[in-house]
Amino acid sequence: MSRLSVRLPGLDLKNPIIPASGCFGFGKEYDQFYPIEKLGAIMIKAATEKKRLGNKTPRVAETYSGMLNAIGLQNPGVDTIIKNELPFLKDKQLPVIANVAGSTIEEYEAVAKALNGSGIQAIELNISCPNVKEGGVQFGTDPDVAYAVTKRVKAAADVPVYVKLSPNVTDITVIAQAVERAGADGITMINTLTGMQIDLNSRRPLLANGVGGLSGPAIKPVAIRMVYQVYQAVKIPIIGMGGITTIEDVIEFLLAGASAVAVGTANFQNPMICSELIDQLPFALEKYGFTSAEEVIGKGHLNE
Amino acid sequence: MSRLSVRLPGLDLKNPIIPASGCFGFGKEYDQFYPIEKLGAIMIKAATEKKRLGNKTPRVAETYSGMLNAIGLQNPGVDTIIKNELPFLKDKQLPVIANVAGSTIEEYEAVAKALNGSGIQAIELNISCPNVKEGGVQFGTDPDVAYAVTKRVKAAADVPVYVKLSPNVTDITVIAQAVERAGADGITMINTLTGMQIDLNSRRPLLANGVGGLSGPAIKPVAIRMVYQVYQAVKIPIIGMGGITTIEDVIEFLLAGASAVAVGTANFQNPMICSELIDQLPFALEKYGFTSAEEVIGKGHLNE
Amino acid sequence: MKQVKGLLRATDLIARDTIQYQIELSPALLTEIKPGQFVHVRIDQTAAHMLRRPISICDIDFEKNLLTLIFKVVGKGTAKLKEKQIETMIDLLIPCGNGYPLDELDAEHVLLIGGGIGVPPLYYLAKKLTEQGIKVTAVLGFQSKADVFYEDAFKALGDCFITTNDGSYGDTGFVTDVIEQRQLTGDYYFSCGPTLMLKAVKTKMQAVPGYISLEERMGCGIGACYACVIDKADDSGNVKICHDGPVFRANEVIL
Amino acid sequence: MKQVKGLLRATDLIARDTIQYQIELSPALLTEIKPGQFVHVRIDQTAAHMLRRPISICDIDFEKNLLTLIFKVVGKGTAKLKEKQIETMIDLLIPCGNGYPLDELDAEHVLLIGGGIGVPPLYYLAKKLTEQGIKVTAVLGFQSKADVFYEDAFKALGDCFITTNDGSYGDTGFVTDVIEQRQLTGDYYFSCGPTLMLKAVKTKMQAVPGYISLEERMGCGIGACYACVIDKADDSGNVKICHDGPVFRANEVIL
Ligand SMILES: Cc1cc2nc3c(=O)[nH]c(=O)nc-3n(C[C@H](O)[C@H](O)[C@H](O)COP(=O)(O)OP(=O)(O)OC[C@H]3O[C@@H](n4cnc5c(N)ncnc54)[C@H](O)[C@@H]3O)c2cc1C
Ligand SMILES: Cc1cc2nc3c(=O)[nH]c(=O)nc-3n(C[C@H](O)[C@H](O)[C@H](O)COP(=O)(O)OP(=O)(O)OC[C@H]3O[C@@H](n4cnc5c(N)ncnc54)[C@H](O)[C@@H]3O)c2cc1C
Ligand SMILES: Cc1cc2nc3c(=O)[nH]c(=O)nc-3n(C[C@H](O)[C@H](O)[C@H](O)COP(=O)(O)O)c2cc1C
Ligand SMILES: Cc1cc2nc3c(=O)[nH]c(=O)nc-3n(C[C@H](O)[C@H](O)[C@H](O)COP(=O)(O)O)c2cc1C
Ligand code: FES
Ligand code: FES
Repeated sequence: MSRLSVRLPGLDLKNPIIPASGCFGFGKEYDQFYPIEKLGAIMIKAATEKKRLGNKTPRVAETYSGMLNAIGLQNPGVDTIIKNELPFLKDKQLPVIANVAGSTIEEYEAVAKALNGSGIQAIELNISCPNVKEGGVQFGTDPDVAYAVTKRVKAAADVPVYVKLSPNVTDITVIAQAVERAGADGITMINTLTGMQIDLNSRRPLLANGVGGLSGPAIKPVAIRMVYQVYQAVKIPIIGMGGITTIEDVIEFLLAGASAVAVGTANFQNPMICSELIDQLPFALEKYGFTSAEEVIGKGHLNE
Repeated sequence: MSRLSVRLPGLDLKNPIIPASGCFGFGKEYDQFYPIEKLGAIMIKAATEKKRLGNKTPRVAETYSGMLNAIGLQNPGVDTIIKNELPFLKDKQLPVIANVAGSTIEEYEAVAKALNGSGIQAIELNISCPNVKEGGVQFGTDPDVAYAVTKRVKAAADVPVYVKLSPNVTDITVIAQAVERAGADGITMINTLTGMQIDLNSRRPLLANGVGGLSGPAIKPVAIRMVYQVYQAVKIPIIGMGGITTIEDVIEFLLAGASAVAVGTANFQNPMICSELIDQLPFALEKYGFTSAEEVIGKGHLNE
Repeated sequence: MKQVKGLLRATDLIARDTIQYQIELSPALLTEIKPGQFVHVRIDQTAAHMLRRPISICDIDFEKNLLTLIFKVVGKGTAKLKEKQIETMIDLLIPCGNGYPLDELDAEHVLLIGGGIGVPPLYYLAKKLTEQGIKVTAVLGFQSKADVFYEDAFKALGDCFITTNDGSYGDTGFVTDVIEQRQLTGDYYFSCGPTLMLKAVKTKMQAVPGYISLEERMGCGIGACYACVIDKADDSGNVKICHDGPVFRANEVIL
Repeated sequence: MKQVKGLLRATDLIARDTIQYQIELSPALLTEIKPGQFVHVRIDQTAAHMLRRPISICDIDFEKNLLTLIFKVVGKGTAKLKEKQIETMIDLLIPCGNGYPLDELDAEHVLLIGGGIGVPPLYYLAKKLTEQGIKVTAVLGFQSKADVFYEDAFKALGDCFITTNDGSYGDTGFVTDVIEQRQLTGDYYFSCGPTLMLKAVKTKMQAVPGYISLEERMGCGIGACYACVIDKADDSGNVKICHDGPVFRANEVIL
């Protein structure tokens, strides 16, 4: 194993840097800026059973050190994604983590089944999208519902299942433990915090959807806190995200207990960010006294 | 009534700008910069029954567009506050909102009782402090407990009781409705989001307390969303806060449904901020087509 | 599409709250650019602003290798751009979007209809059209006299009618009023401006094939995030303004 | 205490990552300032940095009305301060804290013990002491030769011994080693530097009355937020470094 590589269920990653779902499409656009096969893996945009057109516009707004989005899970549907998008990523030999969304447990199950045999490496079960009227976040805020959907998808899927947690809960460890009990192979966290911006001229919420998901550096302290707590509460590995823009942020997430990290919003500001972080990682490891990425994981905890 | 004045239970405010609890001490320090009698009111630092020394240092850290704090409710105790701090504010004829904290329902009750006859205008019941090992936030995350402590303090107090809500909950409207049922006269929101920063050199949480409360512009979208939701869920008035730094932020909170606002972290960056906002408010009202502050309240909602 | 840093060679206030940037870029990059395309500008190197700002290509000077952008200060991001000093580096994604379909065009005379900050992209278009021997007539609407810019530049290329909402300069009223009163037309029209204006133009110019350039709040600016969609007229779904646009056939999308 | 904006007249790199600011302020304000006090500096006018940074008063030039600050670039805030160009305005809370008790001092010779960025406040103190006719001896510790600054300035006022951890300049080792080897002492000592150094100094200098200047992460900087406390030695609670300090009697607080 190389200094940068990390190993998680289903994912032998050459480095721990992954673009976050919804912020990197299906990779093609960013392949204009650097060869995306350089990435540890890719988390592709959420897939639903059928094509979805998403919410009305405006769908994004800028906030202090962050942004709000209410895309509403627009995607061409899982079958089209398998047909049109996965071959490109397969050619690149880039590990694919497919983000699975739905409005009902049945839809989640159907999407997971459709992905069987498609050549992806893992499923990221999105029970935390705040931007759709039904489904999404409600699955991620009730431990029993989170347990049920995880169990069903786990039974349906032929690859490891990572469950993506919502930060909009009173105690995230309860949800994490529920999905662990349901058989989740790992956890990805955090999805966006629910927020709102009101336009002073129109006197109405700026996003057509009203609320949206807050992401970016603004939420990093919340993400670090939650990864830290969940790391102590479960045994399955965590892929951490929320506001990463620098290599120090990456190290901070690993210290908190993440085994790999995802980078979302920062891609919009700097399309080269993931590539740059991969280049910087060896130097940062050295600077902070580590010999490998694996070694950093969880080292921010008092007993390690 | 003047253009800037707003009226809430127990609080006839000449303007809707209030420094937030814990960010303005008991007023004396800021009175060096401008005459604090200019303020709509003052929310003083949390009072507990006995003197508290708070957490170990470091107690604060900077984050992107925000900060973390884990002061841990340090204060000289309610009796000393009444004796040493309130006379100065009484001389200034500045309405006082006393922030009441505790580790047990009995302590909350005792502090509220101690404040009877002290000349304050309202109590802000702090059931949302994330920085103490017991008490604080746990009262603010369970609707039944929130109901119980509100009911007891309401019975004990001789002034209107505003309950300060924690944003670290799955559904803040449930807590808001519980405290309304318990007789709360108003709501103040939001307290800080729980967060963490890990120091890369020491490999430990930077704050001695581990977690701390995230405040500042970073959290504003979450605060606006919650004020907007609570405005639709309860009938009692809201004092809104979370990340205010500009006069546009003030208007945004009023549009979301706040009847007045509190300014916390921004005082550290700019000690003149509350004074400046008061000066700017008439111009901002005019710019956005309002004739009075009262008129703005809740105007961001679709049905108004 | 590339991410590049260009040297800010000049920044000038050319009308009320309206800044003109001239940015030096490599000639190879500049020759790739088509009128109607835009750049996605990073505000600064900190995490304060996580979103770039889309600004249209207004002109290219191939002798000095300068790209011209014109933007209006309307919010926090453009206010920061206004403060930039010459000789600083400006971080751009360039070129974004599709641009106007100049090659397929079979026209002798086209009408350019711009409103406010929708005017800049029409300028480089006008230049390219006249280079191809196509006659251009421009109708440019502004709020008020203080907002008017590039009148002489357009006049050097063809007819140009300015109108202001308050009548403080040129004609009075909307661009559609000018088109009506002056009975203007062309083989094609190209329009860029606020959505309300585009709607009015589309209705008014029904008989003429036209292209419109659209605005929407953007995330990535390169087609990856689905922030900037607009519904297609044929009910088959939506398209991305940053990637499939910003230029569309007027009847292709629902405004 | 006031909030003021001063004009940055000079910014110089005087040692590795070490910047010297000279800020023009009103004479009335400058005369109020006592050695040991500090300023609380705003990083910029945006919301990116919500906390100010505490920096000690290093010197005052009453002829040119200049305040000197010296800071080391250690994180995001000081990195931004480093980028500031001359002629920009620097937003300060000034003066913060209590300063050294010069009036009550009954001394003929004092020892100044500084480490790294703890050296700057000792300079203005040394100037004031020598003005009062008190002899000063300075022991200044730095990491390495590249970090040393103000040696000549201190030498102009009295004896000055430099030591570096790695021995690349002056003596080798910690300030306490120098004190030991050179058998230095005084009627009082004044010390400022990292907590570990202060602890060693306090132990070493037990026999001599001393004052130490402390650092802690700050919020308000004016005594309102309870961020910056330190426990009192007499078990009676804690005191605020920003307001009750940053200078304390060495035996007053628990390091
Ligand atoms: C393809 C395209 C080309 C454009 N060309 C020009 C041009 O040449 N000159 C010019 O002055 N303006 C142009 N605009 C509009 C320009 O992008 C906005 O005025 C600018 O983004 C406002 O940024 P701000 O930070 O000042 O405003 P803020 O309101 O503070 O911005 C907040 C967020 O909203 C977005 N936003 C706000 N208004 C608009 C808008 N009208 N369109 C898209 N996003 C918006 C911003 O990009 C940012 O993400 C163009 C827009 C698009 C989509
Ligand atoms: C009374 C006092 C006087 C000081 N005088 C000087 C001086 O003259 N020269 C000098 O170079 N430094 C001095 N310091 C230390 C200086 O304040 C810090 O180095 C500086 O705040 C670091 O800021 P940063 O943004 O670069 O670091 P970051 O680590 O990015 O800062 C993050 C936060 O931590 C705080 N912080 C980090 N390190 C320290 C520290 N050592 N002490 C207090 N807060 C810290 C910052 O203020 C900020 O709030 C003084 C500190 C105090 C308390
Ligand atoms: C525009 C946008 C679209 C997103 N779409 C998805 C999505 O489809 N599925 C998902 O699980 N998360 C989605 N997210 C959440 C991100 O994957 C990530 O969890 C979150 O943004 C926090 O990371 P960041 O701060 O680095 O952006 C989206 C985020 C943004 C900003
Ligand atoms: C240093 C600090 C101390 C605080 N202390 C208290 C407190 O004692 N009681 C309380 O109810 N809230 C306390 N708060 C929370 C603020 O009153 C406010 O709710 C929160 O900071 C959000 O507002 P802001 O973003 O404007 O700071 C404190 C906040 C800070 C930053
Ligand atoms: S802005 Fe991301 S798809 Fe257009
Ligand atoms: S920094 Fe606020 S009390 Fe010292």
